[in-house]
Amino acid sequence: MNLDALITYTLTSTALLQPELLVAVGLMLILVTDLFLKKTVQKWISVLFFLVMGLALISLSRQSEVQAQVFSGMISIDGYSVFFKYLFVVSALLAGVMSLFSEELNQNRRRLGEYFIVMTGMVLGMMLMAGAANLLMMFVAIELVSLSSYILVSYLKDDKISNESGVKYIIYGSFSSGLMIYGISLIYGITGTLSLSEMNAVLQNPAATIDPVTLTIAVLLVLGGLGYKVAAAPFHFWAPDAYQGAPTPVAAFLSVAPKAAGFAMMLRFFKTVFFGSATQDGYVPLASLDWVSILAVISVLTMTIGNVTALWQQNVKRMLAYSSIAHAGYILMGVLLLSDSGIAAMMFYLAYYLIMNLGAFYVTMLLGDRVQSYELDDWRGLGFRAPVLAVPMVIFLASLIGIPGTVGFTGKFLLFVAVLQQGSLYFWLALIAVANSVVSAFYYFKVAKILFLKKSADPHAEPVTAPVPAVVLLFVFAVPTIVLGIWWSPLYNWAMASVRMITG
Amino acid sequence: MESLTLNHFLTLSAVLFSLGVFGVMTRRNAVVVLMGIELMLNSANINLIAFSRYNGNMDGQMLAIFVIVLAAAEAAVALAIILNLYSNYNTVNLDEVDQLKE
Amino acid sequence: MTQETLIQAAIAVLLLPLVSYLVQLAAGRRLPRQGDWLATGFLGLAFVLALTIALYFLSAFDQTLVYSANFQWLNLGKDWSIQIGLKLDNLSAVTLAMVTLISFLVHLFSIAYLHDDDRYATYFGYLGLFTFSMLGIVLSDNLFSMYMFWELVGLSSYLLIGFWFHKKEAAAASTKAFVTNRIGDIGMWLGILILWSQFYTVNLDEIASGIQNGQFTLSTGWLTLGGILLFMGAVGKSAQFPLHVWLPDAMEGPTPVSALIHAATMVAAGVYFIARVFIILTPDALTVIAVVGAFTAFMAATMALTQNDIKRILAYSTVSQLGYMIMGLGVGAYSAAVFHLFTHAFFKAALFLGSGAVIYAMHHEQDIREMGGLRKKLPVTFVTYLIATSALAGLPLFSGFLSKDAIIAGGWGWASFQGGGWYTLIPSLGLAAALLTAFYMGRQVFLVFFGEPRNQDKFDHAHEVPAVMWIPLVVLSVLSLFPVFSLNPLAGDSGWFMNLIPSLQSVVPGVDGAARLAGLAELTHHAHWTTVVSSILMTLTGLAIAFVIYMKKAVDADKLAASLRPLYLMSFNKWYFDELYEVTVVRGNIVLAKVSAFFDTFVIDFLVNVTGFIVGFFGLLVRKFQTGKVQSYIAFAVIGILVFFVLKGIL
Amino acid sequence: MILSALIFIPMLAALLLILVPKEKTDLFRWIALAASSIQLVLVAFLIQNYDQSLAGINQAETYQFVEKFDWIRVSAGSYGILEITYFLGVDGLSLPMLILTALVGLIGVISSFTIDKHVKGYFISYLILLSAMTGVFVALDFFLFYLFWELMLIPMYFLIGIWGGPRREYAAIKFFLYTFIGSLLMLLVIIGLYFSYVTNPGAAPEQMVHSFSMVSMMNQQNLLPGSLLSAEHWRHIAFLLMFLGFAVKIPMFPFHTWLPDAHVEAPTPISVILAGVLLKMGTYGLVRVMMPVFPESWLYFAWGIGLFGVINILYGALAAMGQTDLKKLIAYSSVSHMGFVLLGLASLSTEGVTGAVYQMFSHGLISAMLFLAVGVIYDRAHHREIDGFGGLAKQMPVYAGWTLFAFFASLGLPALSGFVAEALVFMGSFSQPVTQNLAIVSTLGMLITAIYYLWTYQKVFTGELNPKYAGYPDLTGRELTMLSVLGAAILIAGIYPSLLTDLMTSSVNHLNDLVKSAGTASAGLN
Repeated sequence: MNLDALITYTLTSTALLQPELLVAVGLMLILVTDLFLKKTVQKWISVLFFLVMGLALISLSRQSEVQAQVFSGMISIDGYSVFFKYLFVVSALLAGVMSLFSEELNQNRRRLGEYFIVMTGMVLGMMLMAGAANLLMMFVAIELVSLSSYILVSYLKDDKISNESGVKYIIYGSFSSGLMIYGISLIYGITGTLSLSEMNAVLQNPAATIDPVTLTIAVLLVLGGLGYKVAAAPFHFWAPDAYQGAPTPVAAFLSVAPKAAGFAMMLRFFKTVFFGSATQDGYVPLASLDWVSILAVISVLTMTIGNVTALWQQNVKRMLAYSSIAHAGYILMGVLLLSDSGIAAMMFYLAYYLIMNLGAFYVTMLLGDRVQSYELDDWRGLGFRAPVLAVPMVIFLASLIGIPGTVGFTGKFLLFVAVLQQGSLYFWLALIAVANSVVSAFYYFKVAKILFLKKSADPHAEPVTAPVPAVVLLFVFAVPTIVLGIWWSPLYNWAMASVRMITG
Repeated sequence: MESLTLNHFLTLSAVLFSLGVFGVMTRRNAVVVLMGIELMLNSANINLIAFSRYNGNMDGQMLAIFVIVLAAAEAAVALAIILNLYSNYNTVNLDEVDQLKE
Repeated sequence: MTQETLIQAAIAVLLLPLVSYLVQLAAGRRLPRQGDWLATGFLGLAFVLALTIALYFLSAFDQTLVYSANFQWLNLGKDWSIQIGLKLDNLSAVTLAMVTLISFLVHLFSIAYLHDDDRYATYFGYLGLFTFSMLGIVLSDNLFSMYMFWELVGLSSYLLIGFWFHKKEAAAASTKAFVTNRIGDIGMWLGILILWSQFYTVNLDEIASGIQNGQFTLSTGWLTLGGILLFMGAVGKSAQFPLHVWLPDAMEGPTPVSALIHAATMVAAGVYFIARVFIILTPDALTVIAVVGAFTAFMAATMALTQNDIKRILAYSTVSQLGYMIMGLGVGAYSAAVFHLFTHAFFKAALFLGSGAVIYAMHHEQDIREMGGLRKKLPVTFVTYLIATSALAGLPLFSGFLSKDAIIAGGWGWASFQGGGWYTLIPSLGLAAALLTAFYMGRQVFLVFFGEPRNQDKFDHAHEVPAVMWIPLVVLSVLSLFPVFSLNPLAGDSGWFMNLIPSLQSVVPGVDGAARLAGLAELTHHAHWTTVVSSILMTLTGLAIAFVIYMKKAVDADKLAASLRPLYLMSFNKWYFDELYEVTVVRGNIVLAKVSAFFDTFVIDFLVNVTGFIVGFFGLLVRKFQTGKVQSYIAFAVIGILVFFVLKGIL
Repeated sequence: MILSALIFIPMLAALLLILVPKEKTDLFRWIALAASSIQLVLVAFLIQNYDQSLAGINQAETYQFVEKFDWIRVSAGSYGILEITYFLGVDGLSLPMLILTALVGLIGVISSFTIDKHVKGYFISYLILLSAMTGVFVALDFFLFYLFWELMLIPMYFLIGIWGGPRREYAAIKFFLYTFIGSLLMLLVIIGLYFSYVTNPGAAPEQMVHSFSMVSMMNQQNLLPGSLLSAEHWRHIAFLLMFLGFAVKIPMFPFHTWLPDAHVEAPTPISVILAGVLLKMGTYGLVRVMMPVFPESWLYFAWGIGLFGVINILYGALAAMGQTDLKKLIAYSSVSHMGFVLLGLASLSTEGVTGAVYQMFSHGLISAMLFLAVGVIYDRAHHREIDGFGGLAKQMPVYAGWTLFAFFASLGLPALSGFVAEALVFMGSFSQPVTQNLAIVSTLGMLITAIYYLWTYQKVFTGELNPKYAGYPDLTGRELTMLSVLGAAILIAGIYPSLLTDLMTSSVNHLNDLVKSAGTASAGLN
C-alpha cells in the first residue's frame, strides 16, 4: 500500500487508540513532573494521576460504539475491550485514592511519584491486554503489566515482607512469561502467524495439517502464562505471598484489575483461536481441541483450593488473597462455558468483584493501619469499637459470600444462570460451586465473628475512627455494593451488548 | 553434506528451554535462577526466528526483538529487587526467603 | 316447656360451673369467704335447673323423647363439616341431674373440709371446671366434642389430684392419672378416626344410621376394632384392667374430690360413653368388654381385701363396681349397667364423703387400723355409712342390690344366650366379686366403727362433723335406699329407671338387633330368681366371714394372712401391677428417651460436625503445598502442566 | 402499597435507629415497639379487607393486595428475556403467617426490653429480621422470595452470635451454614425453574419471557417443552434439592440438629422469633412452592414426606424427653410438632392441609409462649436445668399457672389451638390411604408429649419448694402481658377455629385440587 494510505491508516488507528495514548502521555507527564516536584508537595502527583485517569474515562465513553482493528490487527477496539478498560481505569482511580489513605505508603514521607507512575504504566498495559488481538501484542502487554506489578508489590523497599513477596513474584512471573513466550513461539511455528483471527482461519482450514500434540503443548504453555495472571490453580501459588507482602492498596488493585485483564485476554484468546462460529448457545469448539474440560478441572481446582486454604488463614490480607483465588475459580465457570451469557456473567462478575473486593481490602487497610496488625487475633471486638468501619466490612463480606441484595449475589446468580443454561451438562460444576460458597461463608464470617462476637482484649479500648474523607470513600464502595446488587439491569445489558461486539 | 533443518533449531531450543526450566527449579541463588529464565526466553527466541525463517514471514523476528527488550527490562527490575533483597536479608539464597507461607 | 327453653336450660346448666370456675380463678381470693358460697350457689342453681329438666323428662315418661341442637363448629368448604351439639334424652337428662346434685353436695362438704386450705378459692374453681367438663360429656351428641370434654375432664382431674402438689405423691399421682388416661384416649381417638374416615361425621346418630344403612365400607372386623378402640377410652377413664392403676393413687387428692370425681362421676364417664355408643358395638367387641369388665370387677375386689387405707379400700371397690357396669354393658344388660352407674354414684359418694368425715374427725388419719368404735363418736356418719355400705355390699332393700342383681342376671342370661360354656365364667366372676365386696366392706365397717378404739388419743379428739358435712351424707344415703328407684325391693327392672332407660338394640349389620335384644331379655328374666338367691347368699357369706374375723375375732386375721401368705401378698401388692409397669413402661420410656437423646447428639449432630472437620482437614492438607519457597511453586506449576498434558491425552 | 409498607416499615425504623445516638436505649425500644405495632395494625387492616372467597395459589388474579412492578427485565441473549418482578400478594396461605409474624414480632419486641447490651445493634438487627420474615410470606416472585429468605440470615447470625449464651458462636455459624447450604441448593432449582417456564409459551425463542414469578411456575402449561425440568426424573431431583432447602428450616429429621443449639444459645426473644416464625418459613415454602410447583413429585414422594413427619413427631418427642435443659426440651418439642405439619401436608386432604397450616399458626403461638416461660425462670435462676428446680408453683403460682397452660396447649389439650391443628391433621392423614398407617403410628406422639411435659412440670413446679428459689418474684407486669396475650390467642384459636380457617379454606381446597389433578395424570394416590 502506498505511503498516504499508510499514513491515514496510522492516523485513524491512532485516533481510535486515544484512551491508551492518553494514558501513555499521562505516564510521561507524571514522570517528568515528579522530577521537578519537591518532596513536600508529593501528594500533588496523585492529582495529576487522577486527572489522567479521568480523561481516559472521558475518552473511553466516546468509544462505546466503536468496533475496529487497529495497527494491522494488533489491537482490536470493541465493546468488549472498552468494558474492561473502564474497569481498569475505575479500579486504578479507586486504588489510587486508597493509597492516599494508606499509612504504610505514606509513612516517613516516602515518594509517591514512582508509585503513581508505575500504576499508570500498569493501567496502560492492562488496556492493551484487553484489546490485544495478536500474540505479540498480548505478550508485550502482559509483560508491561507484570513488570509494573513487580515494582508495586515490592514498593516498600525497607520492608522485608514486601521485599520477599516481590522476589517471589518476579521470579515466578518471569518464569511463567518464559513458558508463555515459548508456547507462543510454538503456536507461531505451527500456524505461521501471530494474529489470532488468522490462526483461527488456519485451524479451521481442513487442508492445514496441525500436529495436535505440539499444539496441545503450546497452548498449555500459554495457558500457564494466562493462568498465572488470573491466579488460577495450579498457577496461583504466588498470589497469597505477593498479596500479603504488598502494600494493601496494591494488593487490592492486583486482586481485581490484572485478574480482569487476564480473564479478558484469556477469553479473547480461546474464543477467537479455537472456536468456530457461534451458535444458539455457546460456541462450536474446533475438532480435537476440547479445552472446556481442562478449564473445568482448573476451575474446580481453583475454587476449592482457594476456599479450603482460606479456612485456616489468620492474616486478613492473606485470607482475602485466597478468597480472590477462589473467586477466580467461580469466574472460570463463566469462561469455560463460552456462551454469550457465560461471558457476560464473567464480565459482570469481574465488575462487581472489583467493587466488593476493593471495598473489603480498603476496610482491611483502614482497620489494619489503626491496630497496626492484619492478624485476626488483634481484631477481636473491633466491631463495636469502630462500627463505621466494621459494618461496611460485614456488607462486603456478605457480598463476597453471595448473600442476596449484594453485588456478590448477583454475580454468582448470573454465573449459575449461565451454567444451568447448558441444561444438566454442568450441573455438577454448579453443585461444586455451591459447596464452595458454603465453605467460603465460614471463613468470611470468621472475620465478622472476630469483629463483633469476640470481646476485645482490653475492655476499655477506646473507639477507633477514621478521617471523614476515608469514611466517605468507604461508602463509595459500600453503597454500590447494595444498590447495584438490587438494581443491575443496566450493567447486565451493557455486558451483554459488549459480548456481542467481540471481534477477533 | 546436509543443511540445517528446522528440527535442528527446534531441538536446540527445546534443550535450552529444558535447561532453563531445570536451572530455575534447582538453583538456589536468585541470580542464577534469573539466568535460567533468560535461557528460557532465548530458547523461545531461537524458535521464533527459526520459524519465521521457515514460515517466510517477519512476525517471528519482530516478536523476538520485543522479547529481547522485555527480557532486558525484566532482568533490570529483577536485579534491582534482588539487590534490595540482599540489603534486607544479606543473602540471595531463595530457600532462605520463606517467611510467607501456608 | 318447649324444646328451646329446655335446650337453653341445659346450656345454662353446662355453663354455670364454667362461670364459677372463671370467677373463682379471676377474683376468688378477693371475694368474701373466697367465694365458696358463690361457687356452691352456682352449682345449686345448676342442680335446680337440671332437676327441672330431668323431671320434665320423667313426667313425659317417653323412652324415645329426644331434644337436640347443634351448630357448625368447623366448615372447610367441603360437603361435610364438623357439627357440635348437645342431645337431651332420658339418659342425659337424668345423668345431668345426678352429676349436678353430687357436685353440689361435694361443694357443700368441701366448705368445711377444706376451710383452712390456702388455695381454697382455686379449689372451688377447679371443681367448677370439672363439673363443666363432665356435663359436657353428658350432653354431647357427637364424638368430637365428647372427646374434647373427655380430655378436659382429664385435665381437671389432673389439677384436683395434684391439688396438694407440695406432696410428691400427689404430684406423681396426678401425672400418672393423666398419662394413663391419655393411653386410653389415644385408643378412643383412633376409634373416632375410623368412624370419621368412613362417614365424615362425628354425630352419633348419623354414625349409627350410617352403619345401619351399611355405609360402613370396611369389613366388620374394622367395626369391631373401632368399638374396642372406643372402649379403650372407657378403660382409661373408668380405670378398667389394665389401665386401672391410676385410680387408687388418685386418692392423694382431697377426699371430696375423690367422692365427686373418682367415685361418682368422672370414672362413670367411661360407662356413660360406652352406653352412648352401645348400639354400634359388634357382639365381638361386646364380648371383649364383658370379659374386661368381669375380670376387673373380680381383680379389684381381691385387691381391696387387704388394704388398710380407708380411702384406698373404697377406691378398689370403685374399680370393681365399675367393672360390674362395664360387664353389664358387655353382656347387653344396658339399662342394668346404667342403673348401677346411678345407684353406685350415690352410695359411693356417700361412702367417700363418709370416709372424708371420718378422716376429718380423726385429724387426717386414714389408716383403719388406727380407728375403731367410732359409731359412738360419729352417729350420723355411722348410720349413713352403714346404709351406703349395705347398698354397696348388695343387701336387699338397698339400691345397690337392685342394680347389681340386674347386671348379674343379665350376665347369666347372656351366658346362656351365647350357649353356656366358658361364657358362664363372666357372671360367676361377678358373683365372686359380690362375696369379696361384702367381705371387705364388712371388714372396713367393723374395724372403723365397731370394737374398741385402737388409737385412744385420736379417738378422744374425734367428734361429729358440722352440718355442711353431714347433710350431704344424709341426702346421699337416702338416695341409696330401694324405694328411690324401684318399689319392688328385689327387682330393679320393675322400677321407673330401667323402664325409662330401656336396653337398646344393636344397629350393626349382620346382627339381628331385635332378636338379640328379645333373646337376652327372655333369658335374663329366667335367670332372675336364681340370681337373687345366689347373690344374697354370697353377700351374707361375705359379711359373715368379716364378722367372724374382725368382730368376733374367732379367727386371727394375721394368722390367716400368714397361712395364705402368697395370696395375701398378691392382694396386698395389688397383683404387682405398679411394679410391672414401672419396670416395663416407665423404665422403657426413659431408656428410649435417653437413647434417642444420645443418638441425636453423638450420631446425627456428630456427623454434621464431622463433615465440617473433613473440609477443614482437607484445607490443612492443601495448605501444606504453600511451602513459601518460590521454586516449589514453579515445580507445582510445571507438574500441573504435565498432568494436564496427560489429561488432554486421556480426554 | 400496604404490603410494601408491611415489609419496609421495620426496615425504615431500623434506618431511623442508625441515626439515634446509642445512649438513648429507651428510644430504640419504643421505636421498635412502634414499628411492630404498626405492622400489627396493618395486618388487622388486611384481615378486615380480605375476601375469603378468593383462592390465590396459581391464579395471579385471585391474589389480594397485589403489587407487581417490573424490577429487572433484560434480554438474556439467545435465551429470551430474563424477567424479575417485584410481585407481592396475599392469599389464604400467607395471611395466617402474616398474622403470626406481626403478633409474635410484637411480643418479641416487648420481651426484648430486657436486652441491655449493645441495644442499638440489637434492635436494628431485630427489625431487619422482622422485615425479611414478612417479606418471605408475601413475596410471589421467586427471586424476591429468595432475597428475603437469605436476608434473614445475617441479622439472625448476629442476634444469636452477639446476644446469645456461652456457645453462641458455634450455634450462630452452625445455623448460618446449615441454612445457607439448603438455600443455595434451592437457588439452583429456582434457576432451573426459571429456564423451564415462560410466561408466554409458544413465543419465538428471542421473545420468550423467562419470569421468576412463582405463580407462572405453578401453571404447568407454561412449562417449556424440552427444557431441563420438563424431564420427569429431573423434576424429582429438583424437587428433592429444593425440599432439602426447606427441610433444613422446618427442621426435618435428620437436618434438625442446628435447632437445639440455636435455641439454647439464642436470647429469649430470639428463641421466640425462631420457633414462632422462622421455622414456619420452611413449611410455608412447602405449601407455597413445593406443592403447587411440583405437584406430581409431591404425590410421588407423599408417603416419604409423611414418614419423615412421623419420624419428626416421635423422634423429636423422645429426644425431648431425654433432655435435661428446659430450653432444649422445648426445642425438640418444636421438632416434634413441626412433624405434624409434614404429616398433614403429605395427606393432601382438606382436613390434613388445613390442619398443617393451622399447626404452623398454633405452634407459632405456643412455642413462643413456651420460650417466654422458660425465659422468665432463666432470668431469675440463670440456669435451665430441669432437675435443678422444684416446688416453684408455691413460690410463683401465676407463673406456674401460665406455664401449665402452655404445656397443656403444647400437648394438644382440647379447647386450645394445638388440639385443633393436630386433630385435623390426624383426621386428614387417617382418612387418606397413603398416610393412614403413618397416622396410626403418629398418635403415639400424643402420649410421649404428654409424658415429657407432665414430668417436666412435676420436676420443676411441684414438690417441696427448693429453698434456693424462695423469694423469687412472681411474673412482672410485662411478662404477664406477653403470656396472657399469647394465651388468649391460643384459647380463641382453640375454641373458635373458624376465625382462622375461614381465611384459608378456599386457598387450601384450591391447592389440594391443584395437586390432586396433577396426580390423576401421573401415578399418585387414589
